[in-house]
Amino acid sequence: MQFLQLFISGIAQGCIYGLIALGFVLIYKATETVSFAQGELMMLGAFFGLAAMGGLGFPFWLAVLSAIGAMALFGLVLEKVVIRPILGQPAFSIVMLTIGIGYVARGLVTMIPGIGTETRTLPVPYKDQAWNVGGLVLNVEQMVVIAATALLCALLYAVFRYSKVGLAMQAASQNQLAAYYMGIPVKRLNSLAWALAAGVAAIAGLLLAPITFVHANMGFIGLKAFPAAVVGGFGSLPGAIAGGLVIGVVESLSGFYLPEGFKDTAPYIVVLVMLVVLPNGLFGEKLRKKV
Amino acid sequence: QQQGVSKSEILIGTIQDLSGPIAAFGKQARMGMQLRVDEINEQGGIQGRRLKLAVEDSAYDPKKAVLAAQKLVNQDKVFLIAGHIGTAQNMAAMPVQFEKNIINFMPITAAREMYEPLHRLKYSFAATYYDQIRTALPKLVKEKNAKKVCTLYQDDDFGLEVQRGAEAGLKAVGMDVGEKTTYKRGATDFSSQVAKLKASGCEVVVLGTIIRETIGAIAEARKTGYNPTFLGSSAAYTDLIHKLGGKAVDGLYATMTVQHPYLDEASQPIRFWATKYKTKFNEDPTVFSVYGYSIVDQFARVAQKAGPNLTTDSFIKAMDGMTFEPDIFGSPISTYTATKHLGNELSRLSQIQDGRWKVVSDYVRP
Amino acid sequence: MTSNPPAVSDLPVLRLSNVESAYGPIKAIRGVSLQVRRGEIATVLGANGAGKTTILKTISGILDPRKGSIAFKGEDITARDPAWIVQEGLCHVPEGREVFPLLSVRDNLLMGAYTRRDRDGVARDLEAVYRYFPVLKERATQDAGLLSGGQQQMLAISRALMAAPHLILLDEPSLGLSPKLTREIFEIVVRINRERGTTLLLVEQNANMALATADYGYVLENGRIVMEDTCARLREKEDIKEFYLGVKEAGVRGERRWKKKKTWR
Amino acid sequence: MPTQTTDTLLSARHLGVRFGGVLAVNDVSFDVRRGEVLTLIGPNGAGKTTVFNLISRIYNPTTGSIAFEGRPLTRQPPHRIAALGIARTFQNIELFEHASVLHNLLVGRHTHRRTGVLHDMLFTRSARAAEVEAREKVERVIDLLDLQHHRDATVAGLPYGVRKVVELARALCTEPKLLLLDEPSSGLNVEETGDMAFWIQDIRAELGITVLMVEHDMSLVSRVSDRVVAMNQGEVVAIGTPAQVQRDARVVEAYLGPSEGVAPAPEAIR
Amino acid sequence: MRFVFKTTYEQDIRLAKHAGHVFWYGLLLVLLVAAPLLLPEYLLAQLTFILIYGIVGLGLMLLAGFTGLFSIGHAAFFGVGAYAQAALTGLGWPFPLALAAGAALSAAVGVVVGLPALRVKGIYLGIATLSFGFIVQEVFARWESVTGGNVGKSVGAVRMFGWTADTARSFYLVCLVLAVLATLVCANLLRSPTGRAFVAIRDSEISAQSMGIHLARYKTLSFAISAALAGVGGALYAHQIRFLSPDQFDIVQSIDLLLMVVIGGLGSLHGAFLGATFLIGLPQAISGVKDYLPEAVGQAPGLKAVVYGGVLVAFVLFEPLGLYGRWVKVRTYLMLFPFYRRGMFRRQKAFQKSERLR
Ligand SMILES: Nc1ncnc2c1ncn2[C@@H]1O[C@H](COP(=O)(O)OP(=O)(O)OP(=O)(O)O)[C@@H](O)[C@H]1O
Ligand SMILES: Nc1ncnc2c1ncn2[C@@H]1O[C@H](COP(=O)(O)OP(=O)(O)OP(=O)(O)O)[C@@H](O)[C@H]1O
Ligand SMILES: [Mg+2]
Ligand SMILES: [Mg+2]
Repeated sequence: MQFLQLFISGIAQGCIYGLIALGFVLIYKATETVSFAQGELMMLGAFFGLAAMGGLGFPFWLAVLSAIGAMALFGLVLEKVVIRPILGQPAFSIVMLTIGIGYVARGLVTMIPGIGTETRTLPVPYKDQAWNVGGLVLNVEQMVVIAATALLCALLYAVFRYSKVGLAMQAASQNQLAAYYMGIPVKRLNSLAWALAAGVAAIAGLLLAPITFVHANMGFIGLKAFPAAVVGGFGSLPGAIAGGLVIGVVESLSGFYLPEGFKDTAPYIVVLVMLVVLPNGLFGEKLRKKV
Repeated sequence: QQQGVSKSEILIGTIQDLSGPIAAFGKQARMGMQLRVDEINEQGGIQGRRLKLAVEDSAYDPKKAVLAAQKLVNQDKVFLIAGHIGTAQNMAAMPVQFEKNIINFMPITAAREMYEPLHRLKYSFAATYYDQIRTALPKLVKEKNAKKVCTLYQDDDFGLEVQRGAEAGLKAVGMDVGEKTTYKRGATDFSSQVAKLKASGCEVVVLGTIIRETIGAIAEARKTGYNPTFLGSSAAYTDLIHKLGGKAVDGLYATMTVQHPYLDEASQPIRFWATKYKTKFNEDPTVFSVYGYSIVDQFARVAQKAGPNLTTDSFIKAMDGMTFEPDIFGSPISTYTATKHLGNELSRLSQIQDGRWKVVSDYVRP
Repeated sequence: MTSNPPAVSDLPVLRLSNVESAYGPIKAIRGVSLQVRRGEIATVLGANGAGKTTILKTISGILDPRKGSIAFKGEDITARDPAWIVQEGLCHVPEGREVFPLLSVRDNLLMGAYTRRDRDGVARDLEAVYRYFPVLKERATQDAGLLSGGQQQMLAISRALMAAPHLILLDEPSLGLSPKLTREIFEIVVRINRERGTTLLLVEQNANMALATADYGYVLENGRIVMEDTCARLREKEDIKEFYLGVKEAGVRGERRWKKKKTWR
Repeated sequence: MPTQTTDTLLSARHLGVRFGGVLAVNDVSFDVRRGEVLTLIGPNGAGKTTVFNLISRIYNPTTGSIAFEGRPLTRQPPHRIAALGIARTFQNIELFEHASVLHNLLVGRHTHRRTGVLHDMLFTRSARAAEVEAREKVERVIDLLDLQHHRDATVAGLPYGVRKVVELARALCTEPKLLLLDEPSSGLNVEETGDMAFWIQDIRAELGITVLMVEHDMSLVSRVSDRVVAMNQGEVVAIGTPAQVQRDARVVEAYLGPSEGVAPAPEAIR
Repeated sequence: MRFVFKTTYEQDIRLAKHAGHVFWYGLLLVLLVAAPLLLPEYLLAQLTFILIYGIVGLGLMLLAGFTGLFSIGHAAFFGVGAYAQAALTGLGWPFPLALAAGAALSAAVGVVVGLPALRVKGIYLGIATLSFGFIVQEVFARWESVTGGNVGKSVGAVRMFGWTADTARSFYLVCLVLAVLATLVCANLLRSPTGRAFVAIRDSEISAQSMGIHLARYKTLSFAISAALAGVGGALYAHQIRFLSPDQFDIVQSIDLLLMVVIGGLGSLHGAFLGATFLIGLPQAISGVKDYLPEAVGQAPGLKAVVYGGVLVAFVLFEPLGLYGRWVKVRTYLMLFPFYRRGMFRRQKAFQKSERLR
């Protein structure tokens, strides 16, 4: 029973990691860069949701939709203003850029008087509810995260696997030059990818808000989602979820059964072990250059 | 020639976290200090000298704290540094100050290193987390008739102080800490910690937690149907706890040294003060505003007493032998002597009742 | 093959006037003017580093020219977005293959048809391409990055065919292909030109083949066009014979060889 | 043509490698004799490059073995191959893009380094001497291949043809016994191909380096090679002199195509 | 442009390529040696930090800029050096001995961290080093007998053979000597086969290997040298800051270090020191001007993060080659002066290519 309850908690927490990791993988698949700003986008999404509910008095669902919309728009603008100009530079430049964007986003939010340094809650309708199923406590907030994560993952998977646009995104990330030669609108797709990523981040932010609260530093949880994405295999969407679950469960179990200190390092130990045993993660493709 | 003191001005420095993880507190402390500085200047200053506050940002990073201290001490040439926030930050900055005979006045951290070992340039005002828990816990254990006490604390110097306080307090009544659990700063998931506490059947849980973690841990416990008595330190004594935590955190105890200045507080002077603060900064005051305010206030009183020839030595002379009577925020009497550089080691217990902090005990005498 | 030229209209599909391109401080082409008429196969000959690839890159918008202008079907396309230029009907088979290494061969081909909307047409062209290069059909599901060099070259050419463009720029299509396939490639080039009326601009080291296939030729040296004429006439010129077709007297060669030896000692 | 010795430098026996469903190389056996130029020909995808990759230990053979100077290669780690005396070029050019030509060639001297890291850090007298010597050797290769003009240029900006030569130069800098050239003339025009032919002959004659190459330009093949191995679909279909192989029906069928199989262009035969 | 007529190979090998180099670097060194006499104490302390971070930057530059391996866990090595120094000098070891031991220990840890680098690349390596950083930080917090755990640990002044560098000036000189030595070591490495092997690995692993470069050995070596330099920097840091706690060596520190070399200019040794100047100088510059800004901006929390991030974004957008790249352009402009042509440094369209296959 104890074990089961811990396991379920782990799954739920893992879905949170998986949800954030989805954002990483999405950007990676579409642009082959790693966005260190994903956590901050999530934070902004949560603040948008807060503004919509608190400031504009929208009902919950409308607030969610408008926050996602606003963030997608924000992603578009962000891409246009700072990422577009260096499109085509080595991926590492863009990684650095996202770190910079993260700093600026966090700093700017902190600068808003009366809001920036505060911690707030998002009044979701399902707050603080729990189901009791045969002695197990299922947290509604977490169940919503699980459902949303599964849905989102399936959706994104379909886009990348079957749609022409999804394929073209991957093509552009693998060889931008060739993509241009084929008439693939690389820039537009890039905008689309960032808009999508910002939208996904907004969803993550809104779903996480009841659990982590809304504050300028809430994006730091993204650091735990990196191991999740790596364990799953960085380019794989189902891998992101699987990796998240592994990390979540390991964390939960090691917190209970292992000595103090292991709970926080367990995910990182798992990553290191994983990289030694399966360097490409659970679902990552084995890549080899042919010469 | 004493640095930082001119004919017309006294320059004091402070180092706050203005862009790091506890920027919220740093900002409030700064505003509290500024409020008192402005008041003093309006009233004609200290011995005819205006007071000026130089603020540096440490971003809660010891390296930046050192650089900030170096700037304040060697470049801006402040008279002393007051209300510096953070334990590690203070530890890193103090050597820089002491080299130049600059006092570290009332840092905003309740660690024992702020006055121990005794140093002529170190002064601290607040009962340490260690003392708070050490004195409050036995009382609560007796009241609740608890058999088993556990701890959940943040895995850093702050959390450790709480944990050690709990150990010492329990030892005094012949008990041991039942289960020790920790988490890392910024953690959001407490399921395994709470599971552990629940499994061991603790009736009182001492929380070495700050804000979000306090709420997160209590909420997790309530959801899993585990309802022990929770006791936090003054770090958890902020209005954010009940604002964010809602119903779940009702019943939480916390030790505290100064009272939270609610805008609709029953006590008239506090209400007046809080309104003044809100008018000036357009933000609600918190205990950190009060800390900042009191620190500058106490500085001014000592400087006044030190007389027109203000130097580090004359300030220390005035300070060693100073007694501060209780102020409007209900702090206890605190005294300083040449061998006692901690104002007092007393704290009170508060409890969240109906979504707001209520003082539930007088100062607990150890 | 060239005995029966198709209906070449005098209207240029592509016209470069005085184009100058540079990589940083290095000027690669200086004032190149050329035109390709509708329905013809044009070719650019030149030594290594003469700037042939640079001309093609400038046309397809990969490189922005410093000076001059480029017009495609009467429209100015100078320094436009490369993707837009392709959508206008200009497709470029780049030097060095440039396949999408982690997509399957089939997906690579479909990406070639990205700009097209007619599903049936795409399916038909896919079959046609598979007929030209059966090995691509065999390997349809394999990652393109794992194909052999020559197979990747086939894929790169096929991908351009999938776009069904008005004008194809071919940069060294025979690179790394077996002699048999090299000839087949040129046959395909001619067929596409004759059957679909596609215009082609061809850059090729195998000058023999290029001059036999193309209608009109330009000779590029150090970034400048030094000669242009119909291919039939170019083939007769002494210089062309010596430097591009390899018909030369032994004496010149022998001398160089001796010089080489001396430097080595 | 210099006289050939018959002693075997490298021998491949029953080599086979499989990638998933693709049998890229299947039961391939051949010998490379010391001092000869041996050419692998075959249609695209025949497995020629894969044979090179097997020799340079980038792939592990599924079956069979390779011996170099009588020693089995299959147990050597990939980075030892160069030290044993085998250098190669790549079909798709693998240079150090962000370094100068000189720098690229100096890396080619790596197997001849005599100083350890500590000497390098302190740049001791011996490190300095080794460095001067390395540069002398490299300059000689630069002279041989006429690269003076590009000596300090960054590789990234060089035209395709020059890069091919730089790759050859880098391989020569390792002072190999066996040189593997993957399509040395692809991307070169007739004149440059001619130069390449002379270089290959020089390398063999003057430097005594054995050459194993893959090549599609039959005029070059006939001009420089002593023997030719023809492959198709991973298998060896013919071994012999260039003229013999070019007359082989299967080679004509699969590789040369009907019209050219009869005789190579006259000037290619010397 | 300056043309140097070369007559011997020696000229290619020398560190200073021409008389101008000798003059300018000589002048710089003279100024640095004279700095304790010229600068006020506060600026000297900053300069000391710059030298310390410069040493760490050199190491990271070697790893990231020249070998192409990105480490997001460098604070771990930095911390190992710092704690080793604290522990060993605490036991009474003389400074040079403790320093050497600390550097060796860091290098050993570097070798361990380098192990995953043999199998993984790119983002995977980044996450592996990041994970390692977290684990090492946890060790700092848990190994209380040596590190003092979360309570922290105090560090004394530099002491060796009866001499104590307990003033800011004397300690600055210690740092200067070590920084110069570290720079020379790195410059030497880069002009020798080892350095070339690093660059080869960065550009093409497969062909580096076929040139006889033992990938595993050189990657590990790069990690070890880089970690050792970080360890030396950490040791000096320990003396400079005099109080160590685990949270000084967290992910933020690691990212700061990485940003430092990027802003300085990846692939140049100058960049390490330019980046360090930037990292230390910027916060000071901000706090210098913030008092002149309107209250709502100047006193707002978060200002520093915004400026810091903004500058980083601006660098990536406008000067991807970092401070050193900018300096090269300025220098070229001056040297070419009236003949400088516009567009000479114009950024070309560039096209990203998958780095998964390398
Ligand atoms: N990326 C680059 N950076 C700098 N210079 C370049 C770059 N690409 C090409 N060049 C230079 O531009 C000139 C022309 O190159 P280009 O590739 O167009 O020649 P090419 O005629 O296609 O040669 P090849 O037959 O070898 O393909 C060459 O001198 C080359 O050095
Ligand atoms: N790593 C690999 N994974 C899967 N298939 C591979 C791999 N390497 C080679 N192949 C396959 O093996 C076959 C032989 O490839 P190889 O590169 O040896 O051909 P090649 O003879 O060099 O041809 P070309 O003349 O076109 O270069 C090809 O069909 C190729 O697709
Ligand atoms: Mg070209
Ligand atoms: Mg091949």
